Amino acid sequence: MSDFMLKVRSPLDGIELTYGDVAIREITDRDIVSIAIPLGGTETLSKAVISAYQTELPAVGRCAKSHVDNAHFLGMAPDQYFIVFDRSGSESTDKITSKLGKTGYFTDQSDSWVMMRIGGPKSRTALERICPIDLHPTVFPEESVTRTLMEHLSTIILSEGNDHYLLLSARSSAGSFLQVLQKSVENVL
Amino acid sequence: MIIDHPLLGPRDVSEFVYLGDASLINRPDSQNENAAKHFYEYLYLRENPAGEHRELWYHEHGDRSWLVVTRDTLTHKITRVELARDTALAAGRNK
Amino acid sequence: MRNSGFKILTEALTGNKGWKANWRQPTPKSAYDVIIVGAGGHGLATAYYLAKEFDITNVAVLEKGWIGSGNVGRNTTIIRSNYMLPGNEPFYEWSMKLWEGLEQDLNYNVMVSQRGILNLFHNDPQRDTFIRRGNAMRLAGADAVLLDREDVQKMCPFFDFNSSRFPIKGGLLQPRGGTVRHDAVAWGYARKGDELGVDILQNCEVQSFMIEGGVCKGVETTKGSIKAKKVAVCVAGSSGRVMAMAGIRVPIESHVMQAFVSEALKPVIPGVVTFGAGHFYVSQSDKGGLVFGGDIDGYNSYAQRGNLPVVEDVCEGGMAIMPMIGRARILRMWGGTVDMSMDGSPFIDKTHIEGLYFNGGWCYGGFKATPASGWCYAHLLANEKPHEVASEFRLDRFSRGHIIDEKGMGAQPNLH
Amino acid sequence: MSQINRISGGLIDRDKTLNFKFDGRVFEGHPGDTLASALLANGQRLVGRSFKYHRPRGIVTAGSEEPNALVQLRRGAHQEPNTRATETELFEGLEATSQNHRGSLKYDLMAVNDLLSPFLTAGFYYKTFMWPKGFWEKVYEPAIRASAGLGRLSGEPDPDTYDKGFLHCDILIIGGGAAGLSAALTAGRSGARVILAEENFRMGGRLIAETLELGGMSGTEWVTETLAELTAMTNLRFMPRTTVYGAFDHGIYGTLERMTDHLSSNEQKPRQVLWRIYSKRAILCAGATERLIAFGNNDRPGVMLAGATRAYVNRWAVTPGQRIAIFTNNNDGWRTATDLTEKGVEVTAVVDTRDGPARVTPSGASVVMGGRIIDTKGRHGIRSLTLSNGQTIPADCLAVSGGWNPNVHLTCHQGGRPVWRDDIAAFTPGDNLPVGMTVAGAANGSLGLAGALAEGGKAGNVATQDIGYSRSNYTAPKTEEEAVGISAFWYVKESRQRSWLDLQNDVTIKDVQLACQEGFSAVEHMKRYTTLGMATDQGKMANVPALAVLAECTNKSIPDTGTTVFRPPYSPVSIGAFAGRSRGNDFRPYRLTPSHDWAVEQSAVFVETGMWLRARWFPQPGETHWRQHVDREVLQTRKSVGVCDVTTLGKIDIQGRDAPAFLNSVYANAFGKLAVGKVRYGLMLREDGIAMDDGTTARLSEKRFVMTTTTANAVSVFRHLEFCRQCLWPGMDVHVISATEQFAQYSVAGPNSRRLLGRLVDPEFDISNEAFPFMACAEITVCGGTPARLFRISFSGELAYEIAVPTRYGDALIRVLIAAGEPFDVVPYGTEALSVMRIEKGHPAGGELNGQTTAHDLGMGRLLSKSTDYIGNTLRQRPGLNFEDRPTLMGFRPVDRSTNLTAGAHIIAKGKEATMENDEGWISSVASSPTLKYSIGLGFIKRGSRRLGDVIRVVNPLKGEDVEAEIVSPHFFDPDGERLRV
Repeated sequence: MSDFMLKVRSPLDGIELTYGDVAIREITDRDIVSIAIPLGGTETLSKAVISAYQTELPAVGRCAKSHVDNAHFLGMAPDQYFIVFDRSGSESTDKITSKLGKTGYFTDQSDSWVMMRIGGPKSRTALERICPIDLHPTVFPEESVTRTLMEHLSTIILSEGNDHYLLLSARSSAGSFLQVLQKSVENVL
Repeated sequence: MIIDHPLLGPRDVSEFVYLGDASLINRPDSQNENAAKHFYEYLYLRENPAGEHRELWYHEHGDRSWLVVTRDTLTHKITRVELARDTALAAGRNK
Repeated sequence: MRNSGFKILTEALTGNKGWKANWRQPTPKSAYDVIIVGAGGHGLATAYYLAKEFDITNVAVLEKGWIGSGNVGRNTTIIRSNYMLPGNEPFYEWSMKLWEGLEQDLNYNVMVSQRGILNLFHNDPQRDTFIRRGNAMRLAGADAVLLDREDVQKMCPFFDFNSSRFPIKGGLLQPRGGTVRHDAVAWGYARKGDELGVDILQNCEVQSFMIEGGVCKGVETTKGSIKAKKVAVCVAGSSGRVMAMAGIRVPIESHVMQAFVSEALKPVIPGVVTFGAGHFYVSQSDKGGLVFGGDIDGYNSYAQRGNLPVVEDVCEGGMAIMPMIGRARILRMWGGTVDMSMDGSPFIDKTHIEGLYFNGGWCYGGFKATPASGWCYAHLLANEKPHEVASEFRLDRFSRGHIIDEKGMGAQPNLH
Repeated sequence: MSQINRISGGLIDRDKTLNFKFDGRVFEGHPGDTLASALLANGQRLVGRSFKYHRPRGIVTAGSEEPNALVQLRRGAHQEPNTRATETELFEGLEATSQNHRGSLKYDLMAVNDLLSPFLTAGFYYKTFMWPKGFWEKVYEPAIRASAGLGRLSGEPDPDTYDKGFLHCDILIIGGGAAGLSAALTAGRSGARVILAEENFRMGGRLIAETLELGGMSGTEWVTETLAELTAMTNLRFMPRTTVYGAFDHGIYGTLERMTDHLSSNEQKPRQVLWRIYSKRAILCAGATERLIAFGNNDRPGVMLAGATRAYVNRWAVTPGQRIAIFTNNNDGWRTATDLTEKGVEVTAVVDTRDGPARVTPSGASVVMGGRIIDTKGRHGIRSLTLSNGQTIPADCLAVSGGWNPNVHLTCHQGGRPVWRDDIAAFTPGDNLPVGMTVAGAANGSLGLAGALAEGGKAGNVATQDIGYSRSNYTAPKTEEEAVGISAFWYVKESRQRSWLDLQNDVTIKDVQLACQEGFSAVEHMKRYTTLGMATDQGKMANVPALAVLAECTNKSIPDTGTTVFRPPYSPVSIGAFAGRSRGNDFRPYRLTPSHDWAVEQSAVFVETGMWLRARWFPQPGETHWRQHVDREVLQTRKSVGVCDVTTLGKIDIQGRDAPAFLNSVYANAFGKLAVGKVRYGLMLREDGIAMDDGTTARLSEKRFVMTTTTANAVSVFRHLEFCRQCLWPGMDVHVISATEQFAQYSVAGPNSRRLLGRLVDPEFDISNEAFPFMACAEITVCGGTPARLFRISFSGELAYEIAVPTRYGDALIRVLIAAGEPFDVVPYGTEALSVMRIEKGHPAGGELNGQTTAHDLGMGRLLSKSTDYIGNTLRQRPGLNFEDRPTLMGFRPVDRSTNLTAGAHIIAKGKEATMENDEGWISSVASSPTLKYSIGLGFIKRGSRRLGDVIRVVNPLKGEDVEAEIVSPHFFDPDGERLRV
């Protein structure tokens, strides 16, 4: 047995910030796995997802929720989904393999991103300063998801409804991304 | 500019990276006896019309799709946007 | 009519009534020895050198609009010869030498202002590339000086040396680089060419080439057909369109390049400065405007206008190195069509059609090349062989693999 | 006395007084004032000097077209040059100074230029300053430069912040005057998402500057009532102090909102916000700009636009003078007379260029129909006017109305060309408008109020219906329509004095005529030769009259002479706003490695590599020079073991049935037969045959590989792979996804690296040389079950590994590696030591893979796959990439081992002159090798491989270096790779 232990660190050490009625919080208890569809394997994967998660795979740009592991399937690209789910003891891809078998190509993305939630009445006004996507609820309703560019950072944004958004940005630039978010909120308060 | 992504709707051009003439999809057969000439023309003599142009854009800060965009180089008006993969398959590039 | 201080004095005292038109407005002859298509800087320079250096004066320069209405009329006026590759550097250095004598040569003050061009570097690999380039310049007889951070600080104390994301480590300075009053270049060449007998035909658009049996015998224009022994195309920005009329595809894409000028400010910037960790270069005009630009927009376009992402990117670069310009305002922005070649280098060459010649592909660096381009094109037209400093600017270089790619970007025009 | 010109009424808050300074003098004004209105209220007529002749100048307009009243606003680092007093909202403590004079504003030494004006005609500088050669740069130009420019930058970093933003709407309405408000009513009532942007701080446009009645209300009352309805709409966003400066492709409008410019202090909030507004439709209601008539000395302080005069009187309760004369070629001048008289201001004369009866006769005023003003008197402000009939009229202000130019600027931004309308003597929007744009009101040439109200309302309805909303009810309020009645009149021919067209750049009628005489008769030539229209006002007032003068010179009509098109921005926009937050440390994001915090704790010195910050070296106490850090790190690694964070290398997860075939096609060397559990070096070419990138690719399972790329090319290689996958071989079952951020990856190098790792790797994994040889890879666990990947690869030339763990363990792993390495005196090493070791081993990196070199140039010709097609295989065979003389990669070492080589130096044969003809190559990378104890270099030299042992010169003219060096193998250290395999 090794004499050494490896401790886990999240990108922003689980930061939580509140500005008036806008709150920013790092989410640290969710895993992300990319699922790529093997050529010609859409149906097989789709069936596996329905049987394991009781949900249909979403269209690109949409999110489908499952009560199993509190999983969210994000339609990222024509042949790719992200599944975001509650972290458990086992390795993330093992967990997905245990559910979906070999119906997709799985890649762990849990450590590739910093995951932030921004919420509160002025959160959309704050995001207006950095997000080129129209976040108006008629255009980007709850469970819409997409990747875009915010202040030079490629960022995935998911509408959780009611002025709440989940943001995923590259882990290595998590500090810069946090500053971007903070500045946006400060500038509109 | 705004590119109306076939799956994601209108998106700002700053999310995309430009490559150029969509005929870059039509990579020549290297086994052809005139391969050198074909590759030269393929890579260097690209379409450059003053008018409608079919061109490749990559949605780098989006869904990572390569798109074939039909755009007028005089007015920048975009009339068609397709997934390049579909275009390539339609052109018979399935291996 | 010679320009001189005395002439100005006498004219001033007599109500400035004696100034004459700088060029005639001739009607086209039916035939010329040489027709140059395009009265931009390069075309007018070609005509001038044909007449002056090669005694070919039966020359017409055809222009679809007004002279100098192309890229010589909208650029950031920079001259420099800070190239690296043997195919380029001697050519641009020779151009620099021609600039240095141009005012006396033309009897016209085009305001060649050699206040220096400083390329900043921000890391060691960049420095090493600049050293390679600076040494290539020195080997070719040009001037180049490597500056360290302290040298740069003395020269431009207003740079952001403290909080910048990519700290300035030094720069490569070409003291002889600088700026030239761009419009005046077209006017000076036109005036002198006209004096030597060249016909400048404005509002005369070429509609087709007369090509018979593989030989080009003239052009059809909006002012009728005009014959010529040689037709020399020189229409950077429209190269693809014009050469298509001759059935020739050229390895060029047309892109939009934006440039910007600020409101007039008291002098602050010593020469030309370029940022090495983003897209920004700037100089200050004699009127006080900051003249600056950056990268091309990056997509094929003939629309002569750009879009916001590049505007913002350029200004970000500006603020990154000189945050004092934040409160200066952009007065005007414009976009010109530039010929982007497949390796970032130009062409001065014959075509496979006898009697038809091509000059183009200058990317966004054509202005500084104007004198040498004119001279070398005239040389090619007069002698049927390339001038030694322009011998690599061949149309067939890609099929032969003799690429002149200063930046190492490959066959992707928007990256040069 | 304070505010001597303040009169009754107006939209100012008299209950509050604001103090401000102009040129050091203290003045008072009120909220609602602009700097211009407050200066006028205090009787300050002289406010600046012109550009060329340094003529005294006063306020001419009441808006963004102002050419004269440009001031330096605020102080110190906050100072803002060329700020229009007419747009500057007054705030408590405002400080402004006048510009462009030497000595005081009143006694400007540079005014001598005015006396020299016969010599300083249009384009004079092109004709002189050429003798003697060399004097231009040393004498003339510096003198000219010294007097260039108007305002002054502080020279200090702009202390304010800026922000950007993105707004989306169905309909963008540009301009909040009569037309814009009407459009907002119909568009807003339909339920569409509407943005109403108004340049001024107060909505209403001319409605609040005139005394017109509509619907039985005053203009101001109607505006108030309308705003009440509009502000109640949740679907409408109001944006005062917001200039739409440009119309860009596909309905995108560049917009600047001034957030805190009108406040004494911005309280750390952004000064301005640059919005990108995405609209489905846009309605341009930008109004019109009045223009002057040119006549002798028409540039003196006190000469003002008639419409501006009314605005000052009606909106700001300020009279620009005590005795005002009027000069007009249309009915607007008469309206000015009426408004002034009603406010009790003395009107001394109304001079109308038209014949016919006087419309009204203000008491005590001379009315001259068919009249011409030929001159004005008064050095620092007019005192009187002289008419062509010899009459002299006393006046301290002259209100001039030369007709109105519709503000068509934005209609031109995408190639639209305005068309001439004789009836209003002005250009109006042509076709080819930006997609989705319509124009209403004065901007459309409908100069009357009724037209503006009706067109605006209609435009709102049309736009909403266009995009699927229903029409809303709207009846334009009734108003008294009055025709403009303009009779084009551009300049007074009888004037013998200079008559100004472009006030700021000092372009006169004579300059335009001279340009024409000299052959510059094309509009663009004239403008460029005279500089007309190139000042900060962009010729908003000057362009059309100049065109009229030019038309006369060339005997053409105005439309035949040309038109005047506008480019963005509509009015100047600060560079800071365009940059937004991207400046200083925020210019670009920082990417930090997993060991960053730990490295900071070790006092590491960092270096920017792309967006990344990487540890360059780790200084130790007692070391004074970076070479000491680097030498120690290299020697200790080679002696025992070193650790380096290599996370920044791109990592791409490649999966699929066709992954091997895919790799075979994107790499120039064969990959199809790479065994599971093995790693191979890969060289990738561009299609043109030039080396693109290199790295190692490991096969983790039958269908899964992990590719590494260089740090610099991680993004472009990934894009390239996606291109290959989607566009070239869409039938392949292969997927790529970036895993760069997923793993923290450390190189553990040196003879003791295995022993170090042995303390971490869980015992069930055998990493002995036999079980895990050079170029092996495996998925393992470390430290009691943490998943990891282990690769036995080496960049340093030592027995070495790269170990990768999910990034969440990255911080912990570096600490563990250092702790576990303690018995071996492990050393962390930075990028510099990494680079030294790779040069000692002759591995190519950025200096060699520079986009100009081929596999052959890099000495990797033998690596190329022979059997398969791959990217670059055809075009790499072109003769120009294979001729004998091409420089190839070799090693170099100085003959005199105590001398140093310099990267970037060139190679010249001994005895030859250092010229470009004799140039044989260059040095691409150098290192001071602590292992070999002398300077070594990699470089490219013609026929390199056949010149082993030759001595050449490495010259560096930039530094005056000329060093003899020997050509050697690039593999300086352990050329047979024995240390890798132990």
